[in-house]
Amino acid sequence: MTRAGLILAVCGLALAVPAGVFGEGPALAGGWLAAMVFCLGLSLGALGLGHIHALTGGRWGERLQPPLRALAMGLPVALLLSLPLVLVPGALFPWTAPAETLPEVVRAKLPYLNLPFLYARAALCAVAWLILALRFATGARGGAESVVSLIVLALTVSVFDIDWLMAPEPEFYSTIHPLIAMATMMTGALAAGLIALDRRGLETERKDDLGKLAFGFLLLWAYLHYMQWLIVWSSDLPHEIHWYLDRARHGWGWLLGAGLVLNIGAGVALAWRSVRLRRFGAVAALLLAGQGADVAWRVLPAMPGPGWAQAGAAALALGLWLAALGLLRRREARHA
Amino acid sequence: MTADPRPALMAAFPDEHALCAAARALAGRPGMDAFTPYPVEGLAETLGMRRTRLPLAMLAGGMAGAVFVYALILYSVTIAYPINVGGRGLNAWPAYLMLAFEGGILGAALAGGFGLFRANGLPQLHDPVFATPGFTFARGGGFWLLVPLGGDTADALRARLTDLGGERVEEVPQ
Amino acid sequence: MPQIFPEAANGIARLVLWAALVAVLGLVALSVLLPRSDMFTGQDRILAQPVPFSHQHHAGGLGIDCRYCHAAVEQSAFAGMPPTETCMTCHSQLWTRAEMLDPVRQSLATGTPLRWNRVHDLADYVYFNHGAHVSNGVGCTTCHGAVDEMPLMRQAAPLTMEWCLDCHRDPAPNLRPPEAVFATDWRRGSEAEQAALMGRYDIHPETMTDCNVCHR
Amino acid sequence: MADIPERPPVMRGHPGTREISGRIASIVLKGQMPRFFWLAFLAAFLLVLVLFTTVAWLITQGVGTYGINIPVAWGTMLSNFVWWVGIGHAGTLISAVLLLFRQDWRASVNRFAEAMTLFAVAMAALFPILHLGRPWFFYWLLPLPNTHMHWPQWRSPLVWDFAAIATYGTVSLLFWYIGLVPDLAVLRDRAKNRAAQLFYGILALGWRGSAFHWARFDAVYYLLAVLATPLVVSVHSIVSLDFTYGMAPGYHSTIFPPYFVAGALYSGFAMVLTIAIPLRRLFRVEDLITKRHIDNGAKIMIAAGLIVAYGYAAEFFFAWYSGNPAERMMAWQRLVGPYAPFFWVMLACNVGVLQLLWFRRVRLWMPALFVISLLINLGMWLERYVIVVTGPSTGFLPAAWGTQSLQWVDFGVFFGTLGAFFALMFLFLRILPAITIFEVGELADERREA
Repeated sequence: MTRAGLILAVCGLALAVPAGVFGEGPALAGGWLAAMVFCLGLSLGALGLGHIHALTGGRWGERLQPPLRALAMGLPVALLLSLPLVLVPGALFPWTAPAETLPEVVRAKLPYLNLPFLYARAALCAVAWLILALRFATGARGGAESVVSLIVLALTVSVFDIDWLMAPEPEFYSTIHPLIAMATMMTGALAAGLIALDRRGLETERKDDLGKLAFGFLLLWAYLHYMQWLIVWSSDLPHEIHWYLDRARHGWGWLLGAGLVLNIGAGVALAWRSVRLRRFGAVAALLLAGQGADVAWRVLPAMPGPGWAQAGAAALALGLWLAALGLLRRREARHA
Repeated sequence: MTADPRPALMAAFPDEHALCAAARALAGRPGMDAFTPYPVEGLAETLGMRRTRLPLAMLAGGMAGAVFVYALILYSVTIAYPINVGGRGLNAWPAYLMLAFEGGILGAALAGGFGLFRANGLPQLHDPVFATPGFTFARGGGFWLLVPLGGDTADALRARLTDLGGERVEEVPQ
Repeated sequence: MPQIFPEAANGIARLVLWAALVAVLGLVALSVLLPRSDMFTGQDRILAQPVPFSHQHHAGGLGIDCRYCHAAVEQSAFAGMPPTETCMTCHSQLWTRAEMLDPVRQSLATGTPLRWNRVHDLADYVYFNHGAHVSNGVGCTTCHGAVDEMPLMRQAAPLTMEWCLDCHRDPAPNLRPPEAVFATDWRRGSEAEQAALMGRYDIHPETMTDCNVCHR
Repeated sequence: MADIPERPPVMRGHPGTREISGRIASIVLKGQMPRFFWLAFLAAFLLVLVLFTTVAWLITQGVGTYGINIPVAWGTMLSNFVWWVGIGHAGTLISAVLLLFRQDWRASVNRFAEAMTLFAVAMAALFPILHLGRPWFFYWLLPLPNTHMHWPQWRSPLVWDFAAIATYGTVSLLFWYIGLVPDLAVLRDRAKNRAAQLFYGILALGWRGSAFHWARFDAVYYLLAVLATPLVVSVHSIVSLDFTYGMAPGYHSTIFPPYFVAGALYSGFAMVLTIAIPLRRLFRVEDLITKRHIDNGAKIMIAAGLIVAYGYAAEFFFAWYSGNPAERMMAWQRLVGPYAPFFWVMLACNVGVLQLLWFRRVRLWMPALFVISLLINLGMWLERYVIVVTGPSTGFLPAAWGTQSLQWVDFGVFFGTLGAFFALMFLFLRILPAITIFEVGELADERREA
C-alpha cells in the first residue's frame, strides 16, 4: 500500500510540477480538493456505516468493523493533507473576489460565504470528526453514543458539503446535495471495506449479504442523483441547470460517462449473484472506482483547469494519503 | 395441473423434522408431496422439485412491462401526437424513466403473482387430498407426507411409513 | 375431512377466471370503440326543429347560396343564423298559409327569433372559427357533408378531436380554390393541385396541432 | 414499570401453533365481537355518510367550496392525499423491508399493516380525483386510444402519480392476497358453517400447504418484497415531485423526494401505533403484538422524525442561503405569516413531541405512546398542509398573494375518509385474520424448539 501510494504520488508530482511551472497553479488546488473530498469521505463514510451498524445490529457489520476502523483512522491523515487548501481560497472560491464584482445573489450570501466564518466552520467540523474517529477507532460504546455520532456526522457533513463542494459555484444551491455526498461517502467506504475483507478471505454467505448491502447503497446513491437531475432538468432554471451543463461540456462529459459505466457495471455485477460471489474483490474495486469518479465529476468541473494539472494534483494527494495510511497500518501491525 | 390419479397413502408426522427425515428416506419415489402448515426449508428439494423458474418469469414480466410502457410513450410522443414541451426533445427520457420503472414493477409483480397461482395449479378447490381422513390444513402441527404406491402394496408402504414415524397413515381417496 | 367443493368446482373456477379476463379485455375494447360510435359522437343524428327546414330543397333544389342565410360565415367565428326576415323574403309570397310555417310567421309577428336546435355542437372548450376555415379554402360540405342532399339537417361528421386533427395535420386534400368553397359539387383535384393550394393559402400544418390553436 | 426486560421478546410465553391458529381464527369465525367494536364501527359508518354528503356537495357545487382560490389552487385535497399515501407506506415497510432484513418481529403486525396500506391508498386515490373538479373524467388519465387522439402528458408528475398509485395499489393488493391465501385455508378448514366454508374456501383457492406450493410461494413472496421496497420509495418521491416540478417558492426543493419518503414512514408508523396499541389490548393479543413491536415502531419513528427535522432545517437554511428574495420571504412568512400557527403546532408535534421517545419508559408506556402517535399524525397532516398552501400563497409577486381558507368541506371530506378507513379496518378485522397465522405459527414452533 505504501509503495503503491508513493508510485502514484511520484506520477502525480511529474504532472503537478510542470503545471506549477507553467502557471497552472490554481488547477492544482482543484485536483487536490477532489482527492481530499474522496479520502475524507471514505473515513466519514466508515464512521457513518459503523455507527449505523452499532444501532441496527446484524451480521453484516461484524466482519466489517475492523476495516471500517482502519478507514476511520485515516481521517487525521486526510485532515492534515487538506491543510494546504486553506492557503489558496482564491483558487477555489469565486466569492473571495471584491464584493462589488459579484452578482447580486452572491452578495446576498456573503454573511455566510466569507473566509473567517468558513475557516471557523471547517475547524469545528475537523475537531468534531477527530473526536468521533478516535472514539470509534477504540471501540463501540453503545447506542446513545452512536445516535449522537450520527446526528453530529449528518450536520457536519452537510456543512462540509455546502462549504467545499457547493460554495465553489456560489449561485448554485440544491437541498439534496449534502445527501448525495453522504451516500457517496458510505458507498465508497463500504466498497473499500469490502476490498479489504476480500483480501483476508470471506465466507460465501457473508459475501452474498454484503454484496446485496453494497447494491442497496449504490441504489440509494443513484436514486439521490437521479432525483436531483430530474428536478433540475424539469425546471431548467439558469442557476441550477448550469451545474449540469458545466459538467457535460469541455470534456467533462467523458468523466460523467466513465463514472456511469463504472457504477452501472458495479451495479450489474452486484445484482448478479454468481459474479458477486466469484469476483467479489474486483466488483468492490469497480464500485470504489465508480464512486471516486463521481466525486471527481462533482468537484472538478467547478474548478479552474486544465484537467491534466488537476489529475496530477489529485494523484499526488491520493498517493500521499495511501502511503501514509500504509505506514500507519504497518506501525499498528508492529505494535500488535 | 390436475390431481395425481395414482393410488397413494398419506402419513401424518408429529413435526417437521420427522417429516423431513421420512421424505429423505423415501426420496426418489415419483409423485410424492408433503403438506405443512408453514413453509419448511428444503422439503421441496427433497421431494424432487426443480428450481422454480418463477424469478425468471418475474424478470421477463418486469422487462416486458418497462419496455411496453416506454414504447407506448415513444409511440404517443413521436407518432401519435408530437408536442413541443419547453423546448426539450420529444424523447424526454429523464421523465419517462419514471413511468418505465413503474411499468416494470407492475409487470414483474403481475407475472409473479399470476405465475405463482398458475404454477401451483390454483385454484384447485376440489382435490383428493382434502378428502383424506384426518387431513386438514387448519390444526397447526399437521405435517403430512403423500406417497404414491408405485410398485408397493398398500400394506407394505403403510408399514414403511409407520416405521419412519408416521403417527397415522391413511389412504388418499380416488 | 369431507370435500367442501364438488369436483366440478375446479372447472367452474377456471371458467370464472377466464371470463374475468375476457371481461377486462372487453371493457378495454368497449372503451376504445364506444366513444367512436354514433351514439356518443351524435353523427347522423337528426334533431327536432321548430320548422322542418329542408336544405335539400333550398340549397340543392333552388340553388340558394349558403351565404344567403349564413351571412357571417366568411368573416365571423359563428356562421350566423338567418333572421326571420330572411325567410320572409320569399315566404311572405310563397306558402303564406302553410301550417308548417306557422312558427316563422309567429316569430315575425312577436319579434322573437326562431329557436333552432344546434346540430353541429362542439364542446365549450373548443374555439372554432368559421371565417378562418372558409377564407383558407375549407369548403362547407367538407365538414357539414352533402347538405344539398339532406331533407333534414343532420351531423355529417363525428366532430371528435381526432377528426379535427386528421385535417389539421394534413389539410392539403381538403383545400379548395376560393371560388369553390361554397360549391356543393366540388371534386378534389390532382395531388399537385392540392399541394399548390397549401402555398396559395400560406398554410403551415406544423403549427396547426398546437394546443392553443383550438383551446384558448 | 420496573419489570420491563432489557429487550422485550417478540412473543411472550410458548404458545403452540395449534393454539395460535385457533385463537386468531376464532376472532373471525366465532364473530362475537365485543360491543365497543360495533359502536366504533357505527361511528365510523356515520362518518362515511358524512363523506358521501360532502362529496356530493363538492361535486355539485364545484371545487371552490373547499376554500381554494387562485393563487392557492391546491388545498386540503392535496395535503390529505399526501397524508394518506404516507400512511400507506409504513405498511409496506413493515411487510416488505422487514422481510428483506429477516426481522422476525414483523410476523404479527404485517397483515394489518398491509391492510392499512391498502385502505390508506384507496382513501388517498380519492382526493386527486375529487380535486379534478370534473371527477367523472378521471379516466382521461388512462393511456387509452381516446377520440381526442392525445395521450396523458407523460412528462407530468401528476400522471406519474396516477401510474404510481395504481401500481402501488395493485402490487400491495397482490402481496397482501398472496400472503392471505394460506390463512384463508386455515379459516376454511376451521369453519363450521357451510357459508363460511364456501366463502373462505373460494378465496383460499384450494390451498393445502403442499411443499411444492410453499417453495414457489416463498420465492415469489420474497421477490415481491424486493419489488415493493423501491416501489414505495418511488411512489412518495413522485408525490414530492408534484411539488418540486412547480416553481413556487417552497415547492422547488431538491431534497423533497427523500424527505417526503422519510415523512411518509414517520406518519405511517404513527398510524401503525395508533391502531396497534388499542388493537392488542382490545383483542387480548398482547403476547403476539408485544411491547417489542411497539418499541421498534417507536424507534423507527425517531429515525424517520430526525430525517424530517433535517429536512425542515435544510429548507430554512437553503431558503436563506439561496440569496433569492422570494425564497427568503416565503420562509419568513412560514414563521410569521397567516399559516404560522399551523407551522408552529406542526413543529411542536413533529420535532418537539418526538423527543419524548428517546426515553425507554415513554416508549413502553402505552397510553403516552398512543397520545404521542396521535399528535404526530396531527403534526404530519399539518406539515403537508403547510407545504401545500404556503408556497403558492406567498409566491414571487406580492401583488398575487392570497390564502386558502379551511371550510367545512375540507373537514367533511377528511374526517369522512378517516371514517371510511376505519370502517374498512373494522370490516377487515371482522372477516379476515388480522395476524398472520402461518408465520406466527412457524415462529412459535421455532421458539418452542429453541
